[in-house]
Amino acid sequence: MLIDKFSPLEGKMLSIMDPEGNIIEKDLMPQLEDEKLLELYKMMLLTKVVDTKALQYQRQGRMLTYAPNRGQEAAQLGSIAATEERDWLVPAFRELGAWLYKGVSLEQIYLYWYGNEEGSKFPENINMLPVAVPIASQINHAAGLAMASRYKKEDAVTMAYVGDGGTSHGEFHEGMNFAAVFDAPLVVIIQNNQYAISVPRHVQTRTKTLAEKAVAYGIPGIQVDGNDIFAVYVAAKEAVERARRGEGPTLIEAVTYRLGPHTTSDDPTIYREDEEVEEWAKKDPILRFKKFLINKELWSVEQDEKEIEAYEELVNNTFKKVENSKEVPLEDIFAYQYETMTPNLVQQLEDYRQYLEGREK
Amino acid sequence: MLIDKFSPLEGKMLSIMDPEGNIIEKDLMPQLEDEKLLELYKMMLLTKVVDTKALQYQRQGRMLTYAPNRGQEAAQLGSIAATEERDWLVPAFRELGAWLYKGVSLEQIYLYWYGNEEGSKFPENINMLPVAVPIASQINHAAGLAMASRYKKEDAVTMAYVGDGGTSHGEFHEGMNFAAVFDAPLVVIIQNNQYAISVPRHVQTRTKTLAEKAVAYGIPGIQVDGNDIFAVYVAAKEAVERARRGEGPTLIEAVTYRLGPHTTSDDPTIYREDEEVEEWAKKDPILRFKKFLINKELWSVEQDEKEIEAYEELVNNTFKKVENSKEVPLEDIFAYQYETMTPNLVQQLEDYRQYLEGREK
Amino acid sequence: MALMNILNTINHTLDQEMERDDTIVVYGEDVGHEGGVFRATVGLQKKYGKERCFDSPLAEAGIVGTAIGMAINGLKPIVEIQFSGFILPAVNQIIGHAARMRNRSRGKYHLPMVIRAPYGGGIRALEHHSESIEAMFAHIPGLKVVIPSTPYDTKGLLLAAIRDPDPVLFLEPKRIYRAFKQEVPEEDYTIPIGKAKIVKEGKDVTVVSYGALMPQVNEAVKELEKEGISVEVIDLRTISPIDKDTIINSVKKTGRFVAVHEAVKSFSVSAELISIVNEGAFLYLEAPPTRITGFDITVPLPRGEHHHMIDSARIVAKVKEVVKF
Amino acid sequence: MALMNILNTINHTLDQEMERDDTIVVYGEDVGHEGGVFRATVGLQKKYGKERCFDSPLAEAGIVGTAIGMAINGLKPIVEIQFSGFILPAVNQIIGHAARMRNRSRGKYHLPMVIRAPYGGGIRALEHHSESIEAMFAHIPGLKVVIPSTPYDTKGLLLAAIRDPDPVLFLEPKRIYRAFKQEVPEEDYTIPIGKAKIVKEGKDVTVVSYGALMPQVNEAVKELEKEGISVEVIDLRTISPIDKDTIINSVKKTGRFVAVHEAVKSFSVSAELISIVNEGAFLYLEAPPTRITGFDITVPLPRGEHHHMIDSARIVAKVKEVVKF
Ligand SMILES: Cc1ncc(C[n+]2csc(CCOP(=O)(O)OP(=O)(O)O)c2C)c(N)n1
Ligand SMILES: Cc1ncc(C[n+]2csc(CCOP(=O)(O)OP(=O)(O)O)c2C)c(N)n1
Ligand SMILES: [Mg+2]
Ligand SMILES: [Mg+2]
Repeated sequence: MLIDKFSPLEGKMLSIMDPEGNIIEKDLMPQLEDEKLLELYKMMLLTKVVDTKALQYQRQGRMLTYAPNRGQEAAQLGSIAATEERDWLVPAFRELGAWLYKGVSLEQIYLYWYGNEEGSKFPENINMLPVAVPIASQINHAAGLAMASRYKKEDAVTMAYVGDGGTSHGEFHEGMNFAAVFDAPLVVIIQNNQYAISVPRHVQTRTKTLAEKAVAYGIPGIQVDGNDIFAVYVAAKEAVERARRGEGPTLIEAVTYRLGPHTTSDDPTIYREDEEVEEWAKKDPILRFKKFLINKELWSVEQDEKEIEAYEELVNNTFKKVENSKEVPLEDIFAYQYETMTPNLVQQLEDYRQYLEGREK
Repeated sequence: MLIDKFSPLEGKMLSIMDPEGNIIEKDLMPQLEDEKLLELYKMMLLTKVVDTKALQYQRQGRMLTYAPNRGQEAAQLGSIAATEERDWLVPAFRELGAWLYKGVSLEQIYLYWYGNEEGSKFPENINMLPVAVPIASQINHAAGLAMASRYKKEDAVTMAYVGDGGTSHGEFHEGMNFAAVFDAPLVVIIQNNQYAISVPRHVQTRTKTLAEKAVAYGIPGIQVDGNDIFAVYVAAKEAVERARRGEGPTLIEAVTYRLGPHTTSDDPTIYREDEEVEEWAKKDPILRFKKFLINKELWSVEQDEKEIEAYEELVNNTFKKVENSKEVPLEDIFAYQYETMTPNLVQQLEDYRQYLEGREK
Repeated sequence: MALMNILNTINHTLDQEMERDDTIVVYGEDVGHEGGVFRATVGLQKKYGKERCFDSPLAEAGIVGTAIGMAINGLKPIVEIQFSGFILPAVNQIIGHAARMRNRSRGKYHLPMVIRAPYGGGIRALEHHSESIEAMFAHIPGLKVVIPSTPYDTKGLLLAAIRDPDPVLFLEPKRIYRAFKQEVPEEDYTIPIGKAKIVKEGKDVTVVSYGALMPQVNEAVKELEKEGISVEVIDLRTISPIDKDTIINSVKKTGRFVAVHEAVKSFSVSAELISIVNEGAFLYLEAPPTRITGFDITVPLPRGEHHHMIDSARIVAKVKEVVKF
Repeated sequence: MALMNILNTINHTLDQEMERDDTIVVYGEDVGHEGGVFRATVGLQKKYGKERCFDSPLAEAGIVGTAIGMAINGLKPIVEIQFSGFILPAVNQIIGHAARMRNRSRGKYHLPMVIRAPYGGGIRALEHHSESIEAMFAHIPGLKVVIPSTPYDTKGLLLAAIRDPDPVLFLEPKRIYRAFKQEVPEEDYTIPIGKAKIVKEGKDVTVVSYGALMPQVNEAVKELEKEGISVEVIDLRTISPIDKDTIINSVKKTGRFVAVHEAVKSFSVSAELISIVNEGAFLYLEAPPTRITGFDITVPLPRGEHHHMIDSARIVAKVKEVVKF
C-alpha cells in the first residue's frame, strides 16, 4: 500500500509529476488511457473557465457570493476520477471540478450560486449531496451514506471533501470515527488549500500534516501533492478500492492552494503576500498537466486556446440563461418544508397571497 | 521524555509496579517521601470507603444516582498528586479520588450526589470545576482555563479528566486542538475504564490505544497502567512539568477498569462477564499499592483495618449529616440564574409563594 | 391486545416495524447489546442482528449526522438520544441539516428518520437529565415534534413517525414510562401527526397539555368536575405542526383557556398556544388565556426539584381562578 | 462624538473597553489578523497584540467552551460567531454550560462573557447566513439576549453586556451594519440590559419590534401617522430578560398590539409578547394582539428571499387592520 511507503508521520508526501510536467515517480504513474487523460484535462479547463467567469460576473454585479476554486482543480478531479458513477459525492462547498465530473449541469451550478435552491436539485441518477455550508458537518452525512451502502451490501463508495479548516471541527472527528468504527466505505479528501478564509493552516492545528490525523481513527492517512493530478488520482484510487473491498475509510490530504479569494466577499491581500501567491501559481495544477500532455504530444497550445474559447462561449450562454431565469415562485418557498404543507403553512401562504392581491388593487 | 520511550504507536505502555506490588522499572520509580506515599495510600482507602458506602446507601434507598469509581483510584490519585494547589482540576464526573485530594469536603461530595447544588459550591481556594455531565464538554473548559493561566502569565496547570467514551466526542477533539494550538498548560487524563456504560472500548474507536489520538493534535500521548499509581504519577508529573514550562498539553491514557456498575442505575452483568471482572480485580490498584507498602514495611494489615474502620465511621457520620440536611429552599432555585433576579423571576417566585400561602389556609 | 406501559409499547412497536420493514436500523449509545439505558430497544439486536440494532460511539452529532446520510441512502434510521439534555451537541445536525435537506434539495432528498429522546423531569436525576426543550425544536421549520402520553398513543404516533417521510423528533415522557398500563392492540395502526386529542369534552374551560403532565391534568380535572367545573381536556400529542383548529374550536366553545407544561415559561409552547387562541378565538374569550408552567429556571437537582414540578393541586387552583375571572 | 454606523460602533466600543480593561480577550474565526469577515474587530490585534485579539481554529464549541473556561479563570472573553447560523455547533456549550455555571456552582463561578453574532436575513447570502434564532436562546434561563438597532444603543448595550457578570448573547443586525450613521458619544455609557425603549409615544396602537427591522417599522409609522394613526413604537433591545412593564403599560394605554419580527412565526418571540400582553393587559385589549413575522419556513436563498422579508408596507397594512378591528 502507498500509505506504507508515504507515511505522513515520517514527513513523506506523494508526488508523481513535478511542476514542469515531468514524471518523477515512474513506478507509481497510473495507467490512464489517453482519452481519459484528455477528458480530465478538459474538465480542468472547463472548471477554470466556469470559475473565472463566475468571478467576473460577480465583479460585474451579476452574480451573488461565489466561492472560487482556482488552483484546486487537480485535487478535485484527481480524486473524483477515482470513483464510479454509482459512488456518492459529498462536497463541502468549493468542489466545482468534482461536481462537473459527476455530471451536474453547469446551469444548475450557476443557478445555485445565483441564489436558487433549484440548483441543488440534481437529476435522479447523480449520487451527490448539495453543498453543506456548516463546515465539516457533511463528514457525518458521508459516514452515514457509506454505512448505508454497507448495510445494503452495495459496493458504492462515498467520497467526501473537507477543508483544512474543517479538520478542527468536532463534526469532522465524529464522522471520521463513525466511519472507521463501522468500516464504512468512505474516502475523505482534505483539500488543504492553506487557509480557512484568512486563518492560515498552522493556526488551525499544531500537527505537521493533516493526513496524520488519520492515526486518531485507526485508518490510513496519506499526504499527496494536491496540484499533481496523478498523485491525487493514485492515492484516491487505492483508497476507493480499499473501501470497496470493505476495508474501511481512508483520509487523504491534498496539499494545494486557493489562488483566488475565499469567496467574492473576501480580500485575500489582507492576509497573504503576493510572493506566496506567485510561488503557488508556479505550481498551477492545470499548467503542469498541460505541459505533460504537450510533452506527450496529446495536446497543443492551439488546441488549448480553441478549447478555452469554446468553453467561454458555452459558459457565457449558460450564464445568460441563468441570469434570465425567473425568481423563485412564492409557492416554492413553502412547498418543500415537508412532503405535505402543514395547515399552518397553507394558511400563511393563503394570507400572504390575499395581502398581495389587496396591495395590487 | 517518557513519551519517547513509551510510544503508543509502538504498542508500549508504561508500568512501574506489577500487580504484586513489585517495582519492575526501578529507574523510573518516582522519589516520593514515605509520608507522601502514605498520604496517597490513605486517600485511596478513603476513596474506596466513601465509594463503597455511597453504593450501600443507594441500595438502601437513602442516596440518589451515584457513579462509583472503585478500581480507578490509582488513575485518579496518581495523576492529581502530580499537581499543586494552585493548579486547576476539571473533572468529568467520576473522579472522587481527585476531588478528595483537591480538598473538597466529603460532606459536599455526598451533598452533590444527594441532589443538592450546594455540593458544587467549593470553597474559594479550591480550583476545581463542578461535575460536567455532558460528556467531553469539559475539555473545552479545561483548554480555556489553561489558556487564561497562560494569558495571565500564571504558572498554574489545568488537569482534566475524560473517559474512554468521551474521546469519541467532537468536544474532546475541539478542546484538545485548542489547547495544542495555543500551547495551553493542560494535561488530559483519559480514564480508559474499558466501557462507556455498556459500550466496550473497541466499539468506541478503531485505534489500538487512546493515547495515540494525541498524534492528531501534535502533542505527546502516552499510555500507562492506570492501576499502577507510580506509572500514572510519573507520566502525569512529566506532563505537568512540560505544561508548566509552557510547552503545551499532553494526553495520558490510564488503562484501568471500573469494578462497579456505571451508576447505581446500571446492571453491568448485562454487558460483561464475571471472569473479566475477576481478572481485573486481581489488578486492583489499592491492593497492589498496599502490598508495596507492606513490603517496604511502611504499612501493616492491622493499620489497614484500623484505618478503614476509622474511615467508615467518618463516612457514616458525614452521610447522616447530609441525610439530615434540609431540602433546597425555594428561594435558592431562583436565586442563582443570574447575579440579580430578573423581574420575571421575582414575580414568579412571589406568585408561587402566594399560591403556597393560599394553599396552607 | 396486551397490557403495556409506554416503555413496553415503544419496544413492541420498534420490534413490529423492524420486522415489517428491513430498511429500518436502530442505533445510539447503549442501544444495541444492552437495549438502551431504559431498555426501550431490549431484544432488538438479538432478533435483528448487529447490523440493524447497534451501539454507536459516544457522539450525538455523529449519531444524527450519520442517520441523515443513511436516510438519504435508502434506510429509515431510528436513533436514540439517551436523554433529551444530550441532544444539544446534535443541534447543528438537527436544525442545520435534518430540518432542511428536503428544501435545500428541492425535494430530491428527504429524510424518513426518527430521533427518539426521553424528556422531562421528576425522576430525581442528575443534571441534564430532566429538561423539556420541545419549544426549541418546535420553532424550527422542517421538523416535526411529537410527544405521546399514553401507551396506546405511543404505538400509533411512533408508527406514524417512522413512516413519515420527514424527520420526526419523538420525545418520550420518561417520568411516566412505567407509570401505568393500557391495552395496546397487536395490530398495526397509526395516529396522525399534527392532530391533538380531545381527551374529555367540557364546556367551562379548555385545558391543553401533553406528555408526562397529562396524568396530573387528568387528576386535576376529576377534582374540578367534582366541584362542578366542566373542563375540556386536550392532549396536544404533536407540538409541531400544531393543531390549531382543535384548540380554537374548543376555546370558541368554552371561552377560557389554560395551557399546562413542565418546560420553563418564557418563549415556550404555551406562549404559542396563547397566541393561537388570540388569533383564532379572541372574541370568544371570557378570561385571559393563561398558563401553568415550569419557572424560568434551570431544572433544579432533586433536593429542589419538587418546587419546580407541577402537581394537580396547582392546576386545580389555576383553573378555578380562570373560571372565576 | 463621532458619526458612526453600527459596525464602526462595535469596533470603537470593543477598542475602548479593551483599553480600559485588560482582562478582555477577543477571538473567533478570522477575528484576529483580518479583523473579522465584517471587520468588526479590525485593528484590535495590531493595537492589543495577538494575546488579546486572535484567530481561533474553526470550531464553535471550542470557541464558546474555551471562553467559559477563561471567564472562570478571571478573564472577560468576547467571542465572535461568524454568523448566527453557525452558533448551532456551540449550543451544547451555550445552553448546557454557559447558562448554568452560576446556578450549578451556587454562585462560586459566574461567566462575564459575551458571544457576538451577526444575525438575520436580507443580505442575499448563502444558506445558514440569514437566520434569526433569538427565540431559541431567549427560552433558556441563565442567558441574556440583546439585539441593538442603532449605533447609539449598540455602544451602550455592548458595554453593558461586557460588564454584565453573566453571559450575554449579543446578536448584531448585520443587514443594517452600515445602513445609517448616528452621533455616538466618545465617553463611556451603558444602556441597561432588560429595558425596552419607547422610540415614539402614541395612543392608538403599540408596535413592538427589534434589530434589523426597526428601520422598516419606523418607516411604516411615518406612513401611518400621515394617515392619522398614532403609533407607540417600542424597540425591545433586550429579548431576554424581557421588559414586560414597558409593553404592558403601553398596551394599557393603546389597547392594541402588533409585534414585528423577521424570525419564523411559530414558537417565536412574538408568541411570548402576545402572552405577556394577555397576562398583563387583557382587559384593556380592543383588538386581538397580533404579529407580523417571517413565514414558518427555512430562510430562502436570495432568489426567493424577498418573499420572506418584511417591508414597511406589510407593517402599515397590518397595523391598519388592527386599528380598524
Ligand atoms: C460551522 C461553520 N463555521 C463557520 C463557517 C464560516 N466559514 C465558511 S468557509 C470557512 C472557512 C473554511 O475553511 P476550510 O475548511 O479550510 O475550507 P476552504 O474555504 O479553504 O475551502 C468558514 C469559517 C461555516 N461555514 N460553518
Ligand atoms: C453528551 C453526553 N451524551 C450522553 C451522556 C450519557 N452518558 C453518561 S456517562 C456515559 C458514558 C461515558 O463513558 P466514558 O466516557 O467512558 O466514562 P465512564 O462512564 O466510563 O467513566 C454516557 C453515554 C452524557 N452524559 N453526555
Ligand atoms: Mg482551506
Ligand atoms: Mg469509560
